[in-house]
Amino acid sequence: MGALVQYIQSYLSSDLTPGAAGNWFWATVYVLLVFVGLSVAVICMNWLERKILAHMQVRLGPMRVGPHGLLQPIADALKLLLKEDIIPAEADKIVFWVAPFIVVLAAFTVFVVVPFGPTHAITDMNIGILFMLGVSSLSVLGIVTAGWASNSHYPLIGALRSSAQMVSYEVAMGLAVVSVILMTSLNAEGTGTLSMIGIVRAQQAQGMWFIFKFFPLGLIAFAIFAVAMVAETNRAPFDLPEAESELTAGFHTEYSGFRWSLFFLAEYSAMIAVSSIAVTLWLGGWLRPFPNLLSGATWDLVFSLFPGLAFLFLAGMCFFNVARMPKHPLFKIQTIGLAGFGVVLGLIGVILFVPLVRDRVGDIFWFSAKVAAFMYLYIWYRGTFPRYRFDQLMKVGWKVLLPTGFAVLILTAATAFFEPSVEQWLRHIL
Amino acid sequence: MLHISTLHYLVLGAALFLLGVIGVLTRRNVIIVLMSIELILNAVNLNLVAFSRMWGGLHGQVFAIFVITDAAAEAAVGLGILIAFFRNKETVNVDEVNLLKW
Amino acid sequence: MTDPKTLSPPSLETHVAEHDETFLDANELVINMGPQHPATHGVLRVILRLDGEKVMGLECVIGYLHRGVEKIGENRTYTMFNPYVDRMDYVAAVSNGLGYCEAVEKLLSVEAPPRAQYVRVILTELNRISSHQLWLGTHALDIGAITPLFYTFRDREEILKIFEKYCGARLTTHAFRIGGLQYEVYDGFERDVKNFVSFVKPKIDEYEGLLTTNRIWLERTKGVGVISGKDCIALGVTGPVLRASGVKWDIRKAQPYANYKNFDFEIPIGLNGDTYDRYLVRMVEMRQSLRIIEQAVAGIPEGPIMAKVPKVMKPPVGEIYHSIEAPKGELGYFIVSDGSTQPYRMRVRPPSFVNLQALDIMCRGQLVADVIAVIGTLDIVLGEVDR
Amino acid sequence: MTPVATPFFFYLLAATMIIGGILVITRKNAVHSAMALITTLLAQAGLYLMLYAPFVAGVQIILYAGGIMVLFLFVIMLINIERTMKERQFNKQWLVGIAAATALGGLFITVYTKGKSLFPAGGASYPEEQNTQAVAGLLFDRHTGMYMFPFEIASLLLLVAIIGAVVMAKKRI
Repeated sequence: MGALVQYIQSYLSSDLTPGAAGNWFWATVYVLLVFVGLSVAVICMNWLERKILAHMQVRLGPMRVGPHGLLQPIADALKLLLKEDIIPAEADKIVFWVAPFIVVLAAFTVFVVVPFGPTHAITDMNIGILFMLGVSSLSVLGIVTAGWASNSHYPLIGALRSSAQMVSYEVAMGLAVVSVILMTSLNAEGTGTLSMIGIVRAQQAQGMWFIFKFFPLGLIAFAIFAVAMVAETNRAPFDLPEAESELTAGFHTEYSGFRWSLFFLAEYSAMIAVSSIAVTLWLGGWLRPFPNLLSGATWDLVFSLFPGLAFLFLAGMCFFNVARMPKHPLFKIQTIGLAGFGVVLGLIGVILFVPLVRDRVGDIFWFSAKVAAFMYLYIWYRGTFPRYRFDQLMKVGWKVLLPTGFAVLILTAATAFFEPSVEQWLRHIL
Repeated sequence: MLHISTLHYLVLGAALFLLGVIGVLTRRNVIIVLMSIELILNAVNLNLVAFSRMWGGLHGQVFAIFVITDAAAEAAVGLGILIAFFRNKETVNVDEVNLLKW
Repeated sequence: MTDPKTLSPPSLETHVAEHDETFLDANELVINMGPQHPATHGVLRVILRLDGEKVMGLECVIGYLHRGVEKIGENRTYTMFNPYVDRMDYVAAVSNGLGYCEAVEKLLSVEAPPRAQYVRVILTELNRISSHQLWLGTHALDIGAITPLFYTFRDREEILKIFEKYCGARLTTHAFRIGGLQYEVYDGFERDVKNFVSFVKPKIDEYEGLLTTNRIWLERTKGVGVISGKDCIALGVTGPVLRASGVKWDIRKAQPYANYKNFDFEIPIGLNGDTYDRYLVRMVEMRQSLRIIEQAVAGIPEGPIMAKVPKVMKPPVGEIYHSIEAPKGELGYFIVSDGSTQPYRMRVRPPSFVNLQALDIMCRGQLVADVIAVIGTLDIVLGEVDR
Repeated sequence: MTPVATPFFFYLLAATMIIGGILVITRKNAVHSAMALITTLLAQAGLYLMLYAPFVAGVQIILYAGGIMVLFLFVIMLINIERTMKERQFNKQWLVGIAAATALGGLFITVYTKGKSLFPAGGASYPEEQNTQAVAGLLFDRHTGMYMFPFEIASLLLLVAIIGAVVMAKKRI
């Protein structure tokens, strides 16, 4: 037992990812952790989206299943799993069956290289960002085949729209990413990196998030990516493929039950995936705010208290709502449930204050918090914007984002090339 | 324990190459012929990368990247021709492409 | 009247020419939109001829909701038919009732007393606002903005509450009687209406804040579904659609009925006749309705609410056509009386039915997504189209 | 990142590729063929990773599987394949084709059995961490970049291909 603890401790204190260490046991553990964590995140996201959207739209959202509808996602998942799996008679059975799995696999495989912390990644690849973009682009295949296999007009049009959209926005996305890769090469050796961890380390070394680098170039590149990633995940206002007022439900019109839920899962994990790319590339990944400006042991301690405080805040919200619950016997179970949930959250919060844990989860917390901000934006967009028309969407992609992306890329390269000499020259004349 | 040598990759590449050749020579559907050409190109790529590993240089990999570029160009033009052909003859069978001028 | 420079929608021939130059000569696709489709506002079936996503032409198939309202009218006495008209345009039931009651009153040569007319104006204008709110919510939903729907429904609820308090029904109100009103207004009616006016004014700003300057909304609605004033007149299109095409025609001003000449209000008109102009026109109309309501509430006279009408109505032999400005356009009733208790012929000229004719001309050359927007902007109610 | 269980993964991926390749050339339905080809390409990307060529693997995934194959699927969906599926799948000279392929296979076998010794068992290992940078060096670097010119030619080729594809596919220019 003691040896086991020692083994775990020695592993935790190493600064390699399991992939880099070649440790297949820990790699498996990480894969499982990421898989479970992602599923939980999707479930939370489902609940939050319905709740936040409801509050934006002067509704209550789910309120019946569990206190404040907390168990609603679970009920939904059960319903979807138990539903009859309908395959249309004229559909291409094999392709129809395989398509959702392609989408899910593409969405989940991406997380192999997502760095939740300097050591909290399944592996760190030399081609990290290339791998992420490549694998996430594979989901197009699943969507196209799903639409085709359904053998029906609306899904086919939805699939064609969706794939055309994803392919075109990938170009703008790639350009924005390339400008970041250029920024990583601003070091002594002059070589950049594609590795996700390397990109965050470069931001640490250069002392600023790349969103502020070469202001406003980094910001524009980020803006291009932020638009393209919404289009890439087929979310509002670019949710044409599933525009229910036009195409019923787009490529997954004919899907139901479990297979439909796979598309759902894939959509949400793809949202998390592209948000993690944005966070890693522009917002400093796992780095806490002001890692260089507010450095030192005291600030480290202060910032490491945040995760625990966040959970305690959530627990406090739960207890606040327990107090607000109607004092009717019918609400007794709900009140107890909410209180129990609060206690669980509070316990997690307390555990997060333990120094050993505190030091290890800080980076995961900051990464997740940044991703969560993007998730909120996704919901906000959906509550605010009307939907683009297809030709307008293409126009935005090819005529606005692409030229801007090229301009930003060239300007970034020029700035990176000339900045040292200009600086020298300025120093010379001043 | 078995060791995977360069020869293993070469044999695999040869097998893929043969499959591609059979596809090109025997199928009627132009799309599948084009896909078979992709198979052939991939077999070549595999060989190139295997040689690159064998010699420890990167020239093979660079060549593989060039081949992939070629493949992209070839697929784009090939599919363009295919669409033009389909529009004129309403078929995608190679053995019906027997006119030099429409 | 009509601006000659207004864009006339391209003819079919030019589209055939454009069609030849499309990228991939796919077969022309014929798609059935509806009758079970979320964006056709009920049971409208639209047969679309598509080239890719471009609409080459379309045909509306209607009648899925046909109940023979006109025939029913010929088999009921004048009083008995009154509740039926509420079931045509069920989101503007009060207007339907007003038109019918006034038509029969004209036939009987009676006039509702002033107090009744004021209350009628208030309720009708409230109904216009609620109809426009419902239109705005569903139209925005069709274009993809889901939030305005909930905002408008929240505020429409206040109007429905007033209706419910007044006559007990929320949707099919049956608020008016031939010759006036059946019920005296309840205590606090004026206060409720005034409160509503001050409540809804900032709310309309709120809707406009979400949409009017929203880039995506502008792109989706500007230049979409253009129809010229000339075409509108040729097709008999009326209401906000006509006004948005630059024709200043509002029956409330042109042929004033029910006391409208006593109120001061503007008729908004658009310039381009596109979806965005129709949106703006309706938004202004809501504000103008509020103005009318304010004036009417301030000036409700005392007095009787019912004119003297016979118990058994036997209008003299003759015919009458009376039209009013319903929220969707000109709502007319043509009644032929043979002197008996039942009309010899009853014909309703519903605005939605006539406006729906313009769908084809508005959609040609546009994309499928625009068809949705245009159906939304025409503001049709299938109950009224099919009757 | 050292590959683990190399023989196992090699045989797994190799088998996937071969089966995928066979499916590509035998399926009636072009979409099934395309799916099989995608499987083959992805397995090959795995092999590239085992050959210490991560950059080529990434390019393979992003360009081949994500780009070219989507193009293929698009075209398959745009053209009507119902009729083609009902027709004869193999052309008249299929026998000759297989004979030629067999002859080629015989040639391969001869070469590989006779020249086995030419291919060393091991392989010079190359630091994977710097693979992308090294490839970039060969392509772009001022001093070691011997492939700069071919690279530009390739970009020209792509440009020509774009124009060619558009011209081909457009009905009337």
